Amino acid sequence: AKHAKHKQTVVLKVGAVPTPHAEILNFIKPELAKEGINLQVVVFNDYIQPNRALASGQLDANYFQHVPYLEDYNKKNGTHLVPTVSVHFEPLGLYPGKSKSLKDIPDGATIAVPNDTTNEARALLLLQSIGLIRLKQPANLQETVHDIVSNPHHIKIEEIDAAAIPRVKRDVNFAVINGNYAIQAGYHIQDALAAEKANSLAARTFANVIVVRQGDQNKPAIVALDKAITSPAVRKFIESHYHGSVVPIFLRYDPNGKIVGEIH
Amino acid sequence: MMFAGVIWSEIGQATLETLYMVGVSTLLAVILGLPLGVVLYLCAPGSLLENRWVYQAASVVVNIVRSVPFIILLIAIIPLTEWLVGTSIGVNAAIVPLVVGAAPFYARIAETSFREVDPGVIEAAQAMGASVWQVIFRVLLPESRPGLIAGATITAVTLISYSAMSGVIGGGGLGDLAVRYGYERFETNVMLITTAVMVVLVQVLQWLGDRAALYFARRSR
Amino acid sequence: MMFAGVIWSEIGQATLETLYMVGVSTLLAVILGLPLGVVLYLCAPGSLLENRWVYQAASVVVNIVRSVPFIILLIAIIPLTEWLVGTSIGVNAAIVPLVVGAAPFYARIAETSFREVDPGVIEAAQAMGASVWQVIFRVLLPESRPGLIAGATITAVTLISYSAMSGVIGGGGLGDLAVRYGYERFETNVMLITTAVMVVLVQVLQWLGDRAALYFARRSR
Amino acid sequence: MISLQNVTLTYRTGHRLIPALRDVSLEVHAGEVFGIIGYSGAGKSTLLRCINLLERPQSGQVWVDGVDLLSLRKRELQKQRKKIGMIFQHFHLLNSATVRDNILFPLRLAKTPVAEAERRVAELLELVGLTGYERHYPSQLSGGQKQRVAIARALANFPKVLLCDEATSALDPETTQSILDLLREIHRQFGVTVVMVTHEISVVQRVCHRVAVMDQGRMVEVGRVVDVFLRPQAEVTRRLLGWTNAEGVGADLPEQVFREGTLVCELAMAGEAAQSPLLFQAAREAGVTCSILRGTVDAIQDTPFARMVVAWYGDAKQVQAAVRRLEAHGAAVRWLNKAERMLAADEAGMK
Amino acid sequence: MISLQNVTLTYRTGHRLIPALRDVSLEVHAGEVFGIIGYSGAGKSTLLRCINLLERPQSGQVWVDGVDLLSLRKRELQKQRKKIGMIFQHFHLLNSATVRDNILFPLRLAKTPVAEAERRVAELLELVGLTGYERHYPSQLSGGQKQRVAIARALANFPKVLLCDEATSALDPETTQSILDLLREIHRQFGVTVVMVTHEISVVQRVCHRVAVMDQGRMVEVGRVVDVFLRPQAEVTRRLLGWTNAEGVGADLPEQVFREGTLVCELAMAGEAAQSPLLFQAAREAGVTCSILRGTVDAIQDTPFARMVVAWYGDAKQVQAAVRRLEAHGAAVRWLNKAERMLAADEAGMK
Ligand SMILES: Nc1ncnc2c1ncn2[C@@H]1O[C@H](COP(=O)(O)OP(=O)(O)OP(=O)(O)O)[C@@H](O)[C@H]1O
Ligand SMILES: Nc1ncnc2c1ncn2[C@@H]1O[C@H](COP(=O)(O)OP(=O)(O)OP(=O)(O)O)[C@@H](O)[C@H]1O
Ligand SMILES: [Mg+2]
Ligand SMILES: [Mg+2]
Repeated sequence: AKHAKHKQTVVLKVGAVPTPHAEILNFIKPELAKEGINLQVVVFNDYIQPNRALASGQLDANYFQHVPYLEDYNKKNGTHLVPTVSVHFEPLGLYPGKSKSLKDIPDGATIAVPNDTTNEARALLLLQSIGLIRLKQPANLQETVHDIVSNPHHIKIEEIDAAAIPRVKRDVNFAVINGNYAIQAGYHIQDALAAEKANSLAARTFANVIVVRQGDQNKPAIVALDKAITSPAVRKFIESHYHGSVVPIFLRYDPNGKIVGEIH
Repeated sequence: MMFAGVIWSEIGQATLETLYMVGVSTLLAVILGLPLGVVLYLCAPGSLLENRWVYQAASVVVNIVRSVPFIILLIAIIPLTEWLVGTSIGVNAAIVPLVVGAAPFYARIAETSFREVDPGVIEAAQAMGASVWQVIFRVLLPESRPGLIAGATITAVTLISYSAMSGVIGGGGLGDLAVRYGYERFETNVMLITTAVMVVLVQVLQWLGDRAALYFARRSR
Repeated sequence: MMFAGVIWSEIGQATLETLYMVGVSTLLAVILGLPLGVVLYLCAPGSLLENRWVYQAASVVVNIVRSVPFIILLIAIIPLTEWLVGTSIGVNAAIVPLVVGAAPFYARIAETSFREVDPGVIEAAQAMGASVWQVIFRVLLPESRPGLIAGATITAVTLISYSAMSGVIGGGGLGDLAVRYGYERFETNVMLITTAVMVVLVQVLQWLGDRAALYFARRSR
Repeated sequence: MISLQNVTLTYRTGHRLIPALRDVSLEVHAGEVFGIIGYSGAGKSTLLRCINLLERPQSGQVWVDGVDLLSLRKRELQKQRKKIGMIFQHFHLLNSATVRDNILFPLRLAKTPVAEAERRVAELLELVGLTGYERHYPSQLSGGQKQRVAIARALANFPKVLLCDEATSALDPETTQSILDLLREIHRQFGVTVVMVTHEISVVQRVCHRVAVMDQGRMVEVGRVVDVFLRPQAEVTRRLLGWTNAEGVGADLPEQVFREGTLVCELAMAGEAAQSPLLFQAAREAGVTCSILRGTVDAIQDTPFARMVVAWYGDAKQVQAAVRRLEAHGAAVRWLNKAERMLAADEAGMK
Repeated sequence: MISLQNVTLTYRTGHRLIPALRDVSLEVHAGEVFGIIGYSGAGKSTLLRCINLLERPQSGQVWVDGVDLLSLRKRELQKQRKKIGMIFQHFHLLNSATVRDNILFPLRLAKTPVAEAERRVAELLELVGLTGYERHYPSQLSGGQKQRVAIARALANFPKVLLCDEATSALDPETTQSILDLLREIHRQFGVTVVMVTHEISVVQRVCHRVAVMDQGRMVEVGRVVDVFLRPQAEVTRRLLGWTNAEGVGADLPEQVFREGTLVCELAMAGEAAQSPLLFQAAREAGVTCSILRGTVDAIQDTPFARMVVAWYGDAKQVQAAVRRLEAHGAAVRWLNKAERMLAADEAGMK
């Protein structure tokens, strides 16, 4: 009753995976609190549940995925989740393992790639971009090892859990590692033999977005969230904190998932 | 070390969550698994209520649940979870798949314990005109108590490590913390601390279970 | 359905991988777990070789391994895995953590079975001058055979569902296939097929285990 | 009360068939104490277990208290079984329950009111001499104490039929006696029908009205105890009862008794003849002397009963006369060793 | 051979202390067959289990074959135990092993060559009458068959010491006899020392040289069987042996015997006196008649031994004379009921 004169506090539940998403959300918590929004970060360890929970109304928004993944999810589950803004992009990198350089790649070399759908496809696209293999449908984000049409070095692809790759790196010739796992394992994007470029098409395609239920885009709390998470302070936080393994990229989307502009 | 303060409180929180999850789900797993174990024992070929069909049915259900990877089970029973606890995320939602996964496991352990009960004693009860229910409650359960308690301990310990996977649906708990910090963030010290707490929990649990089993075994030998 | 052909061959491959992984790791888990179970039984308070320290040490080791979430165990013992099988990825590498995880589990189950052996029979062997080794090999193991077999079945079934997690380090197998296609790619039919195959595997395993346990139990009752 | 008709039961042990009961028929009257004796492995326990259908015979009929047990449905069988107490050869106590709870078990099954059940337990413990052992577990009891708990448990519900399988085998003579007194007392008070398997001949003598002898799954002899013990028909019965077999060996008798050409016979007498000094009177009158090598004078129920091995010293013909006199008084006589042939030769010589 | 000195053992059952052995000392000579009798719960099994240290006494010493067992280290104790065979009250067979494998067990422990072990098993099966049951499991045997397997197992290794706990309790008289013969045979051939706990008095009579009587954890009487049975010192012994207690009740005797004022006594005689018709001669010479109400004539080892309850008819003084004559021949006499007082009154009247 004492605080009755204050603006009513609104609870905003946002689902996220731990790194860097939850950390970035926690960073803007004080900012939103000033606007009377109590941001609750629900941490998931998984890429399916945050969407389920959002679609069923147990979350107000989530932040863990990129648009191609979201579209795939919507299509397969008949849901209507839409992106609002993008926040960051985590470039995949190709790191040396047993072999130190791409020049003397041995015949039948093993390369570890993440074993989840999109990361695997991205990894394969990265390998294609440096000319190691050729894929059936280069733009398809569901490519698997079965879609390799040309493999001159007889490369053996090992599908490993993304977080485990840094740990098994020394048992393979090369390893494709997600940005967040690379930095946590103590590698720098600068050590990578190849990486997705920060201003590339990949970056725009795989930027991680805030997702809400269709129709919620203009709710005041969501608008405030979007604004806070694309602020210059966040850009600085990301750049200083993640040393290039996480790159800020602030884009605005329409309900169809089309990019409608950049936020400065 | 900078966020050590945060982590300690998180560990406290996670410990409570684990205790809650494991406690409740062990209890429920035992409550559901015990009757299932009794059915498996009684309907097995050559047993009291020999019944091919019931035994096969129970056995198949138990085997289906037990053979499905836990993460798939977690997803597959989400409708059930939502119907039971009203949500598919959080600690309470995590309990449902833990129970569903552990109950058949406990049922098998209970079945094994029942098989060790001296058939002569069961026969003596039958000779006194005990009904099947009376045989169950007055002979089978009391006589296999040490085994059932040891089995519950095994189940609880298994659940502690299983509960790590409940992070998938935001269940939290120590295991989740260990996976998130230790596995995904490479924060070895957090992993060590959480694991240590889990080991202590397991140790205490095992100690209690051993004491209880021994208590009953001593008397009955 | 377009790539049905691919998938079927993949399922065949995965089935073989699962059989191999589970077969080898059950065997090794039993081979390692049995002596550990014997130690737990013999050194327990009030038992043949009562020894507080050995018992506590064995118990703590078992509890540590059992309380650590499997995925963390998988990572934590990578150095061991590399030392043993020369690599940390693939089917063979997956067997190591499966064994390390399952052996203590089996040890507890074996311990429980040993406790059910009639102490009178052990006493009779002692009265005949049997050494501790002879008591173990000639009394304890044969007398608890039905329980040990049932326990091995429980362990193998648990390993089938555990082996799903071996996908983390490229272990492959049915569980991994189910998780990757079924869970992550929403290919429900693939998930159903792989799960069905797993259920059939478990069913066959359980049937064999039951038969063996019953065979020995019948004789010894 | 109990009627078994043409009961057959064969165990299968994988590599062998074991006919434990072959076409056994048996009538036990209401209020009777019925003994079953026979060699180890003869099928006694199996027969007893058929009476309450713990073992279902492969053919034949089982009637108890006018009910055809084999035709009953499970629930009805349970009801019938509540009237049948059983003492098992291996006790089969609940290991996880105290002495008190073991005895309470059948009372709880019968839903006896708590206060009454407690009273009954105290009473039974008193009867079997285990007051003070209420809170012991079976593992903390001696062999005989376990058996007494089993006896108390079987008696708890005032059964109409009591099946005893070697119920006193682990007990010392005095405790056995007190248990038998107890059985007789119960029998008198409640008219319970008792079937007891035992290998202690003296137990049969003391409490049984009739006795059956089993051999290799068959019932070879049934009759009143006095009759069977006085004039056993089957060779098995004779061997089970006696100190002597047909050759007089195994009788533990000093060998010189036979070597010297002494006449040795086995005598069995019932009633007055057993106690009175008939034997010595007969000997005196015939002018011979005799010596009791082995023997017992006891009672079958309340009838005095004597069995002895007697060596005679004197002229063969006079010995014959003395023995005839005994036979006239109802004694059963069996010559041992070569005595029969010697006597026959003697008679032949006379002709 | 076996020497127990001041052995004390108390069980603790949580709420109670049970002194199973109180300061028990015992000497068993080499080659002796030694019996232990006593009431159920007296501590007989516990005592036996102390001899091979299955139960370690809380104080006292245990010597077997010149070795102080309590001082031995584990391995040495195991070696000593191989020389000690034991037959348990509850058999304790390996449930998972066949009859054959159960008997092979001690032979394997002793590393007996296979061929010899097989021969020995066949021999033992023959001895206990279980040929053909090699491949049966214990669950497929009758009670007596199990006991016989346990006996065969204990004998397999030609033990120097054999401990038997109610080794024949589940056996019919003939099988018991054949087992006892077997024991005696083994005893003669190999000079084995046997300690047997039993509640069958006749078993003690037939095979034991000496006997000890236990009561409530104490050893109340030890001596040669003839001596103890002829002149029992302790009240417990008398009750264990007899058909009669001090009052003559529980003797199962017809009550009118006492009411009529008949003089009744218990007589025990050993040696020639037991078999010869001494009793009747004495009666005849004193001019009274007598009747044997209960009695046995048997042998302790090879010494004839008789115990009987006799009723006398005739003048009290003449009865006294007859009895004195018997006493002169070594008979132990105990007057029952009021007979003693009556006789005393009679004598007082005479003075
Ligand atoms: N479960 C079983 N399986 C196979 N054979 C059995 C089984 N139970 C008993 N038998 C056999 O049946 C026969 C009769 O057994 P039963 O127990 O009736 O004998 P018993 O007369 O009670 O002997 P005892 O006096 O030794 O107890 C025996 O030869 C025994 O080996
Ligand atoms: N493990 C135990 N714990 C507690 N008390 C025990 C234990 N074993 C035996 N006793 C008690 O010790 C006493 C002696 O037991 P023991 O077995 O030596 O008797 P026993 O003379 O062999 O009797 P029985 O003739 O009935 O076999 C009994 O009163 C019994 O209750
Ligand atoms: Mg029997
Ligand atoms: Mg005893």
